[in-house]
Order: sequence, then C-alpha cells, then structure tokens
Amino acid sequence: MASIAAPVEHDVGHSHELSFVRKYIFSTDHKIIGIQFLLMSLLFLLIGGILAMLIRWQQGFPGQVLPGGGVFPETMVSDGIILPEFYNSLVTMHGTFMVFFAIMPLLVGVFGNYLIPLKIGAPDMAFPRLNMASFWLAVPAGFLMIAGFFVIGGSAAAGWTSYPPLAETSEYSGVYLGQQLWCVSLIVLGLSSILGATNYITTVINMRAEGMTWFRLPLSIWALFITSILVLLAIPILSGAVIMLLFDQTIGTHFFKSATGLPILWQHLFWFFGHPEVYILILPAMGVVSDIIANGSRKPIFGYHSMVYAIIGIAFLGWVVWGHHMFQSGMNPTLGMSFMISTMVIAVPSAIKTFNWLGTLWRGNIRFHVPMMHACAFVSMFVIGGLSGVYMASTPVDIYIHDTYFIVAHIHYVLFGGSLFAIFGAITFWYPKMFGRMMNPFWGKIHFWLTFIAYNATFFPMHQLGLEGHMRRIYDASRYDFLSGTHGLNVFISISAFVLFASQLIFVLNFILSWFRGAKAGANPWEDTGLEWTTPSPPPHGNWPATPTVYTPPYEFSVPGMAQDYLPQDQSKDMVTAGQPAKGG
Amino acid sequence: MADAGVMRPMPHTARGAGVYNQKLGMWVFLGSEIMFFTALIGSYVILRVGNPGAWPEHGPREVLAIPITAANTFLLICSSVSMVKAFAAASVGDQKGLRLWLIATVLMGAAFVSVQAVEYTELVHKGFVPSAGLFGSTFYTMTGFHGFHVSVGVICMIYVTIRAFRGKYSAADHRGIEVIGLYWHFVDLVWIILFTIVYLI
Amino acid sequence: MKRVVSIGVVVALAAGCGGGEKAPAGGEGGAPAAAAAAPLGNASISGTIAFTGAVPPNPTIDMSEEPACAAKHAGGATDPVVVVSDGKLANVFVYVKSGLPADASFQAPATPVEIDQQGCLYHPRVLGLMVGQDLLIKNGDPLLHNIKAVPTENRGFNISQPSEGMTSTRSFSTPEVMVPIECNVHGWMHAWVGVRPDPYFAVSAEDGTFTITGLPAGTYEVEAWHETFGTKTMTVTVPADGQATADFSFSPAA
Amino acid sequence: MDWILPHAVSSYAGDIDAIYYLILVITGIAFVVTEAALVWFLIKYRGRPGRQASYIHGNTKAEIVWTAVPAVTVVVIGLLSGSVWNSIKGRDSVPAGAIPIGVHAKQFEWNVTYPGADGQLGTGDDFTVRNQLHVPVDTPVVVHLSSEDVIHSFFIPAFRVKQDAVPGMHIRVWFKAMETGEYELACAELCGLGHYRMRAAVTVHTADDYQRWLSEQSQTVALQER
Repeated sequence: MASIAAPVEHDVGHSHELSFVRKYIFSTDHKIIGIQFLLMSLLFLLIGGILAMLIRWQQGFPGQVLPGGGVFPETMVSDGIILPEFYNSLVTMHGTFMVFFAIMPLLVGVFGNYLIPLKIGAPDMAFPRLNMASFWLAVPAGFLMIAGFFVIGGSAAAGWTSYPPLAETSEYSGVYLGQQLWCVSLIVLGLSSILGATNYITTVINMRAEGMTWFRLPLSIWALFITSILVLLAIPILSGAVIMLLFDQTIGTHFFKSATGLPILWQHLFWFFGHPEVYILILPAMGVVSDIIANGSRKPIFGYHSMVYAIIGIAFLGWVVWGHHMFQSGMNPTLGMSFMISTMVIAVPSAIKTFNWLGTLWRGNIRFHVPMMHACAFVSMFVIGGLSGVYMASTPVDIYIHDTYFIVAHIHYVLFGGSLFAIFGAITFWYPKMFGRMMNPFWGKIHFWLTFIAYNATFFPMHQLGLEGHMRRIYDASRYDFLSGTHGLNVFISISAFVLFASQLIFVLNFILSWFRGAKAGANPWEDTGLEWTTPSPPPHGNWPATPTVYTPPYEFSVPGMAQDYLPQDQSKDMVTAGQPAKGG
Repeated sequence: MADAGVMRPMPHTARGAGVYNQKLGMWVFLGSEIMFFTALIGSYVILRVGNPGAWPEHGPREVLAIPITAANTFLLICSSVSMVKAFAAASVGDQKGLRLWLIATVLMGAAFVSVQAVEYTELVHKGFVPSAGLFGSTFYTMTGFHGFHVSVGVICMIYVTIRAFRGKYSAADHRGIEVIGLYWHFVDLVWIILFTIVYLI
Repeated sequence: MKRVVSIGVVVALAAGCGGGEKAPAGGEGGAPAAAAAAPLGNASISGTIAFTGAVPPNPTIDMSEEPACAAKHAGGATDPVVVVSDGKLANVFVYVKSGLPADASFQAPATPVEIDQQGCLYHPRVLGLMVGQDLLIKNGDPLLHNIKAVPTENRGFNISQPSEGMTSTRSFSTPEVMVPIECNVHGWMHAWVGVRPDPYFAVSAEDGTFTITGLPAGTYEVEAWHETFGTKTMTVTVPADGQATADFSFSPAA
Repeated sequence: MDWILPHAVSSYAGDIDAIYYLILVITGIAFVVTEAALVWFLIKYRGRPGRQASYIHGNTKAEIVWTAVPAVTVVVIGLLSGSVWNSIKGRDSVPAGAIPIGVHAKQFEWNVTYPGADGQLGTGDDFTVRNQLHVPVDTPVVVHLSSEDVIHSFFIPAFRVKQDAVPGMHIRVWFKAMETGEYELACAELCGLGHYRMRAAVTVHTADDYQRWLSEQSQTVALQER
C-alpha cells in the first residue's frame, strides 16, 4: 500500500485557541482524556469505598443501628438496620465499581492514555476522536450502573459475577430493573474499553518515535500494550455473555435458564473473560511499578527481557486457567486437574517478576520518595497475594476455601495491595507531569504508612476468617455456631477498614490541594529516563515541539562514567559526555 | 468506525507495522469482533451439544426457509465482490466505477437486511420467537447481531459513498474505501459461518 | 400420633398465637374498606361457610431450626391449612365477583391492612385489600423473614425483615384473586391476599361467618375461595337496604 | 493445629489439611525469604550521598534458577494435590456401598431425602426432612445434589466438603464422617437475600442410633405425607 502514502488532508494546525468545552470536556488530547479518566475513576473508587464501609459495618456490627442510616430509604436500611437484600446489593456493586469502574479505568484508561504517547514519543493517540468517544462512553456506563440504586427493587444483587439463574430471575432475587441496568452498563463500558484498546494497540505499534524499538519500550508500555490485547480479546466475550443474560432477563430467551438452558455456561463465559480480566487489573500495575522501582533504585531494571517475556507469558497462560474459578461448580473433575496444573504454572512468571524487582533493588542507591514506597509496598503485598493464590489453585484445598473469606483476602491482596498501591504510586509519580506541581511528600508519606498498616490489619485477618470456614457474601455470621468465634476478628477488621477509608481522605485532600498549592515541578522532578520527562510539565499540545529520537534502552540509570545518574532515552551517553547538557533535568 | 473515513497523514509508517493507522486499527478492532462472535458461536455449540432436544429433530430446515436465506447469502457474497470492485476502481482513480460499485454494495447490503427482516416477520408469525426455546434464543441472537453489524456497515458505507461523490478518494489515497472494505468482508465471512452453523447443520 | 392433633387444637392455636391483634369476626380485611369510602348502598350479604366430610389433618411443622418460633407453639406447631370448627370453615375469601354497576369506582381507604409474622406463621393467613390500599407487613419474630409476593397480574416483591418489630408497606395496582405470599426462609409459611377494586369482600371467621356490607341493590355473583378446596360461586340478589344470605359448603375433594 | 483449621471429622479432611499445611510451609518459606530480602535490600542499599548504584542489567544464571525452582515446586504441589482431588471428587471416587441421600436445595432451605428401609432413593418409602442431615458414623454417604431455583453450594466445614448445587444438574458428592456429633451445613454460594440463613443441622449418629432415627422418622413423616 505504499502507493497511497501521499497525505491528502493535513491536520488543522494545533496552534489556534480551542474553546473551554473542546479543550477540557470534549477534548481529543490524550493527556486531558487521561486526566478525565483519572477524576472519573477516583470518584468511583470513592463510591466503591463507601459501599465497602457499609459492608464492614454490617460484618462488624450486625443488627446494630447504622450511624447516619436514616439517609437511606426503608427498602435499603430499615429501622437503621442494613437489610439483607441491600447487603447483597452492596457486595455486588462494590465489586462491580471497583473492578470495572475504578481499577480498570485507573490503570488502562488513565495510564494507558496518559503514558503511551508520552513514553513512546508520539504527539497523540492514533485515533484521538475515538479516544474521546471511549471516555464519553465510560461516563454514561457509570451513570447507568449508579442508576440501579434508584430504581424499584434496587441495584443488581447477584454478586459482581452475576451467576444466573439468580441474576436473571426477579422472582429469585427480588431485583427488577437493577439487574438489567447492570448488563446494559457493562455492554456500554465494554464498547468503551474495546475502542480504547484498539487505539492503544494501534498507537504502540505504529506511532513509536524514531529509535523506539520494541525492546526499548519501558515495561509500563509493554504491560499496557499486552493488557490492551487482553482487553481487546476478553471484553467481547463478556459483552456476548452479558447480552445473552440481558436477553434472558428481557425477551425471554433461554441461554442460562435452569430447565431449558445451561446455567453453568455463564460461568464458563464469565471466567473465560474473567481470568484475563484479572491480568488486565494487575499487568499495568506491574508495569508502572517496574518503572518506579528502576527510578527509585537508580538502576536498570533487572532482567528486562525476562520481564517482557513474563508479561507475555502471563497474558498467554491467562486464557487457559479460567476453570480454577469453577472447581466446585459441578464441572468435570478431570478438567479440574488440567486447570490446576495450568494455574500452578502461571505462578512462575509472577515469581520471575518478583525476583527481578528484588534484583533491581539489589546494589541500588535507593531513594525513598513516595512513589517508591508505594512500589515497594506493591512488591511485598503482591508476594502475599501471589502466594495465597497457590492455596486455591490446589484443588483439594480449594474445596474447603472456595467461596470463603480466604478468596476475599486473596483478591484484595492482589487488587488493593497490588493494583491500588501501584496506582497510588503511579499517581504520585506522574502527578507533576499531569499538573505541573508536586504532591505534598509529607502528607504522601503519612498517607502511605496509614494505608499500609490499616490495609494489612483489614485484609490479613480475612485469611483466618476463611480458614475457619467463614463464607463470603453472608450478611450475618452469627447464624452459625462454627463461626461464633469469628466475631471479634470481624470487629477488628471493620475498625481497621474504617481507619483505612479515613486515611484515603488524606490522599484526596493532598490530590486536590496540590493541584493549586503544590511545589512547582520542573520537567523532570524524579530524574527519570523516560521520554515524558523530556518535555515541560505539563506537556504542551502535541507533547514535543519536534518528535524526539530515542537512543537508549529505557532504564539507563547510574551509567558508569557519567556525572548524572540517569540517561534520558532521547540522549546517548556520548551526547552527554561530549558536553552537551542533559535536556529536561 | 468513526475514523474510517478520516484521512490523516501517515507518520511513522516506516517504524510501525508497515500499514497506516486506520487499516491497522480496523484489523485490531476485527480481532475484538472475532472474539465477540466466538462467544456467541461457542455458546451455540455448547448449548446444542448439551441440549440436542431443543433443536428440531430433522435439523433447522424444519423451521427455517433455507432457499431464501441461501439466495440472501449469495447476495451478501456478491456485495463483497462489488466491494472489491469498488476498491479496484478507487486504486486506479476510476471515480465513476468507484461510485457505481459502492452504490451496488450499499444496495445489496440493504437488501440483505431487508430480506432478513421479512424472514424474521414470517418466523414470528409461525410462532418461532426468541423465547421459543434454545433454538429460537440462539438463532435470533446470532443472526440478529450479524444483521446489526451489516446495518452498521451499510450506514458507514453510505457515508463513504457520499464522500466518494464529493471526490474525496483518489488513486493516491483511498484509505476509507479499504478500511470499510475490510469490515465488510469480515461481516460477510461471519455470515458464511453463521449460515453454515445455524441454518445448514 | 400426629393425626390425633385435633381440630380443637388447631383452632386454639390459630386463635392463640395471633396475640391480641386479630380483628373481630366478620373478616379481617373487609371491614375497614367499607368504612373509608362512602358506600354505594346499605345492603349486605352475609353467610356461613360450612364444611362437610372428614377434616384433613394439618401438617405438623418441625420448628426445631427456629427455637424462637417453636417457643410460641406450646405442644408443637402445625400449619393451619384447614381450619374447621363445628363444621364451619374459616379463612375463606368471599367477594363479589361481578354484578356491580359498571361505572362505580372506589377510593382505597387510607388505613392499611396488617399482616403479622408471629411464631413463623402469617396472621392472618388469608386477607383482602383494595387496589392501592397499603399492606402493612410486620415482623413479630426476632429472626429473618422474607416476604415474597408471587402475583401473576401485579408486580411482585421480595423483601426481608431481619429483626423483630420491623415493618414494611407495599400495595398492589391490579385486582388479583389471590396473590400468594411466602417466606423462603421458612418454606411452610404461606398467606394469600385478595386484591379487589371494590370494598365488597370478606374472609370467613373461625365460626365460618362473613359479612359484606355497603352494597347497592342488585344481583351479584359471589365467589368463595379456599386455598385447598378451590372456589365456589353463587348468584345472590339483594334488595336496597336489605340483606341476603350466601351460604357456601365445602368438602374434601372426592 | 486446630487453631488454624477447625477440627476435621471426615475421612478425607486429613488429606486436605495435610496439603494445606504443606503449602503453608512452602509459601511460608517463600514469603519469609522474599520479604526479608526486600527489607534487607531496602535498608542495605538505601540512598546515601556519594553512593553509586551498580550498573547491572541482569544475570541469566540467577534468572534461570528463580524460574526453575518455583516451577518445580508448584508442579510438585499440583501433582500431590491431584491425587487427593481425584480421591474426593474424581469420577469414580464414590465408595461402593455408600448410603445415598438426596439433598434438594431451594431458596432458602435444604430438603434432605432419605432412602427408606430398602436403602434406595426414588422408591416409595423415601421420606424428606427439612434442614436436617443425619448420617451414620464411619460409613460413606453419597449425596445426590440438586437445586430447585438458583445455584447453591453444599458446604459442611467440618467435613471439608463443598459442592455447588446447580439447577438442572444432578451432582454426586460423597463423604465419610469419622466422629459422632452435631455439625453444620451452610450455603456457600450467594443465592438471594436469605443466603446467610440457609443452614441445616448435621448430625452424625452411631450406626444403631442412625437406624433408630431412620425408622422413627420414616414412620412420622410417612404419616404426615399420607
């Protein structure tokens, strides 16, 4: 197709002034869209957190009057008591918001958008308008999901996994429109994600700057690229399944009906999507943590190539392990064996990554800035989350701990201890680039330590709850004699959770106040090597006056024989030592 | 699809996959579409294997009108051919041929959807509705989503045709034609699979 | 052994465990409705529901799972499916099925109809209310009940009351005889709600009697419904300000 | 070690617990080693003025080691788990002569059907009891699990047994209780607003007591259902 290379239309120049609406609301600038995603998903993170607090109130203080419970209608909180159907709503919507509207957009929407063009040396995404459409589909999806709380019968209440027949039969769930809103919302969000992923993949393949070869891509970009492929291929599976579920609910089709269809088909489809989804939620976190750890250690990342292969390996294996969510579902037990082995094997790339991070720290010159603290917390928490996965992968042990709080502990060690610590680190790390100001490091450290301690106090004891057999998603454990000993632990967890939530307010305040009052950041406040630090903070429209050229691998820290301990990717050692001043320092 | 007809200069082609963004983007997007139809077709196969009793004893032809749909299938294949013709015309700058073949493609696509609508109406009159068991559920979901894709394709094609009449495509740059063509051939291919699985087997 | 559970015990239980909240004889659901809206007339239909034949024994309920409920049933709990005393059948829903002036419309009374959950049974078991009238659901037990209405004409609901003293209010928008109410935590719990567009309905009391008041003169089709024995219909003519009798008789299916 | 896992009373609970403790030891070592290395590195290589980080890009030998060691370890765990799994849930794992008991789950109760004197389900002398599972000690019992409405999960923590009950499916799960006493059966899969109350009492009798209970019940329930 080289014959059609001549451009016909030229872009209208970027110089002219855009209206406020075009510049900040319906913007096509990847940086603005990234920040839009950031604000949206932090809002959903907050909503999800509030739902979690209600859950913890009920778990810690069942049957006691909820403080401030009067604001809820009597269909949710009656006489100050959280009703069981509302509790089911809470666990469902907490999971849904956190997975689909907080963590996923925070990682893929925010950092995918913000970092990909800036780190590969592109002026913008391949399809800026598609990018805008992606964000403006995610917003109505969020509203549709929230709308569930305001319709008769309440929001979806069949768990974030929405197993039919419970999820599709109002007679069984007591939920009417809420369950359908859940489906429609996820279909719209899925479209948004697919558009985003198409954009990211095209951008990474086609828009890299001169010299930015595949193995000069920072690991964050590698992770986001592979994640985008997972999004691209996994989300349509969910969309298809959710459409069938919606048809079952509305036009009386029979896909997952118990008598005429196959309820278990939903589980296969959902988890065939769901396990890649788990990696969608953790791979970008691993990527940004790699960037931050290299920066904090002032060392090249240890085993860059094996890190890349580990990401690819995880993404590949992620497609063949979905059955480990279904060991007790009535699936053929022989399949259970093969899913167990594939699941065990997927632990290996995760182990490689962990040891490589440790190898990066080894003999480093570690700077404990706030992003680095979060990144180290990520590594240590991910170790726990990864190791606890081995218990469930072992089918006999899973018989006992399946659907207990052990699973809840595991997923929170991966998604909170893993992804969310990485997100806190990444936000702090790229905040100066986004807003031109630093977040306050003192309050950042206070926030980190409070979060780290309260987080562990909240989720570590959940392992023990699970080992005592405490089922997940139960409204009140006091019904069972064998759980009578868990009440004290539940109270402790709840109080820790309240502290954890309160600590996040520090972050919110720091985030908002630093926007206006934070210390001015230079182009490269962390003395990093990435391309995004070679342009002013915040970068202008188009990112660079001229597209940069890349000369070095991504993590050239502490190169011997250089005065400064970092070598930006758009410079070579010769250029620096020849006396040319380093740009962007 | 929104950018299918939008022309941009092609920077970085040399360093990328060797194709321009729109074409690469469409290929990537079609990867997603493949997975979507895989979910539907996979579910169909599992459901049918799991509940053979939910399908007519002597196969779908008991309920479905195979000859009409076969003709319709032929029509869709023809539209793919006319799409190829349109692209060939565009690549040599034959504006008249381009417009002619695009209109032919639009008409055949629209005719396909119309025949499908008539088919649905008749089936519903016969009492074969989505709630009439697994066969009805899967039939309407799969063919319906395919019909939806054809409709979206026809709408985009109309947009491209209007642009063609305004002379926006040349021998040097006719990327919009190529990109919509990719989508169109994909939709065609999916139909051949669906026709085989849903109607014939 | 269990067969010996006599009719007398059943009646005593039904009377005893409802506490002091039972409405007086004459139908728990019927009386308040007539009082609220101005009646179309002053005629009334009354009658007695007789029961002939062998009285089927009511099933016993094993409430060992719920000690708080079991404690409210000294001597063991039974499910009062068929309540017969002296040959008279209680818990029959009687209503004017047709014959009212076509243009008559009725305002639902503001006072709600109550249903209580007491000792893991519904009190009353059979009740009637008007379209739009509130159904006040109370939980008299210190444990979870869910209240699931499974109507065919109306929008159903499925709500829970996890602790004692909780109340919820629901209503129905379309006439329906009868809307089943059930509790899925205690699978034996059943109640039936007759939803009528007019106030002309009643539920037979323990002595089998019922009265429908406030009717205009006319000829009516009156139907009696029982959860086990089905429906019986008869045509009754009432003069203005007069009284007519509609006696029904049920017997076990042959 | 009852304080980590509750007292186990089924024949295979010991095997499950053994695998659990094996994984606990292995992951415990891995946990201590990695976290200690992390903390040690953070302290030892903390930034100080004048310090220079080593310019190292990796070490193939080390990377091969820390790929191979976890790979071998997890595969060994997998193989050990596999044989236990097959003995519990495998297709042919149900012991011959196990007593069949039907469990029909329904929002929100367990309807337990016992075979009458003939020891067979599906015959005229079966009887059904709500929320009460009675089994004899030292005897394998095979539960025929089904569901009325939504997915439930049959979970007896003390027996270490869990199996989803899926509407439209008929699933068998077996166990052998080793000690008499009172235990609990819970629903482990979210099944609606009464999920947390979907509990049944499990009673393990001696063989004689079980027979006595069975004949008592079969009479009273039979009378009920007359």
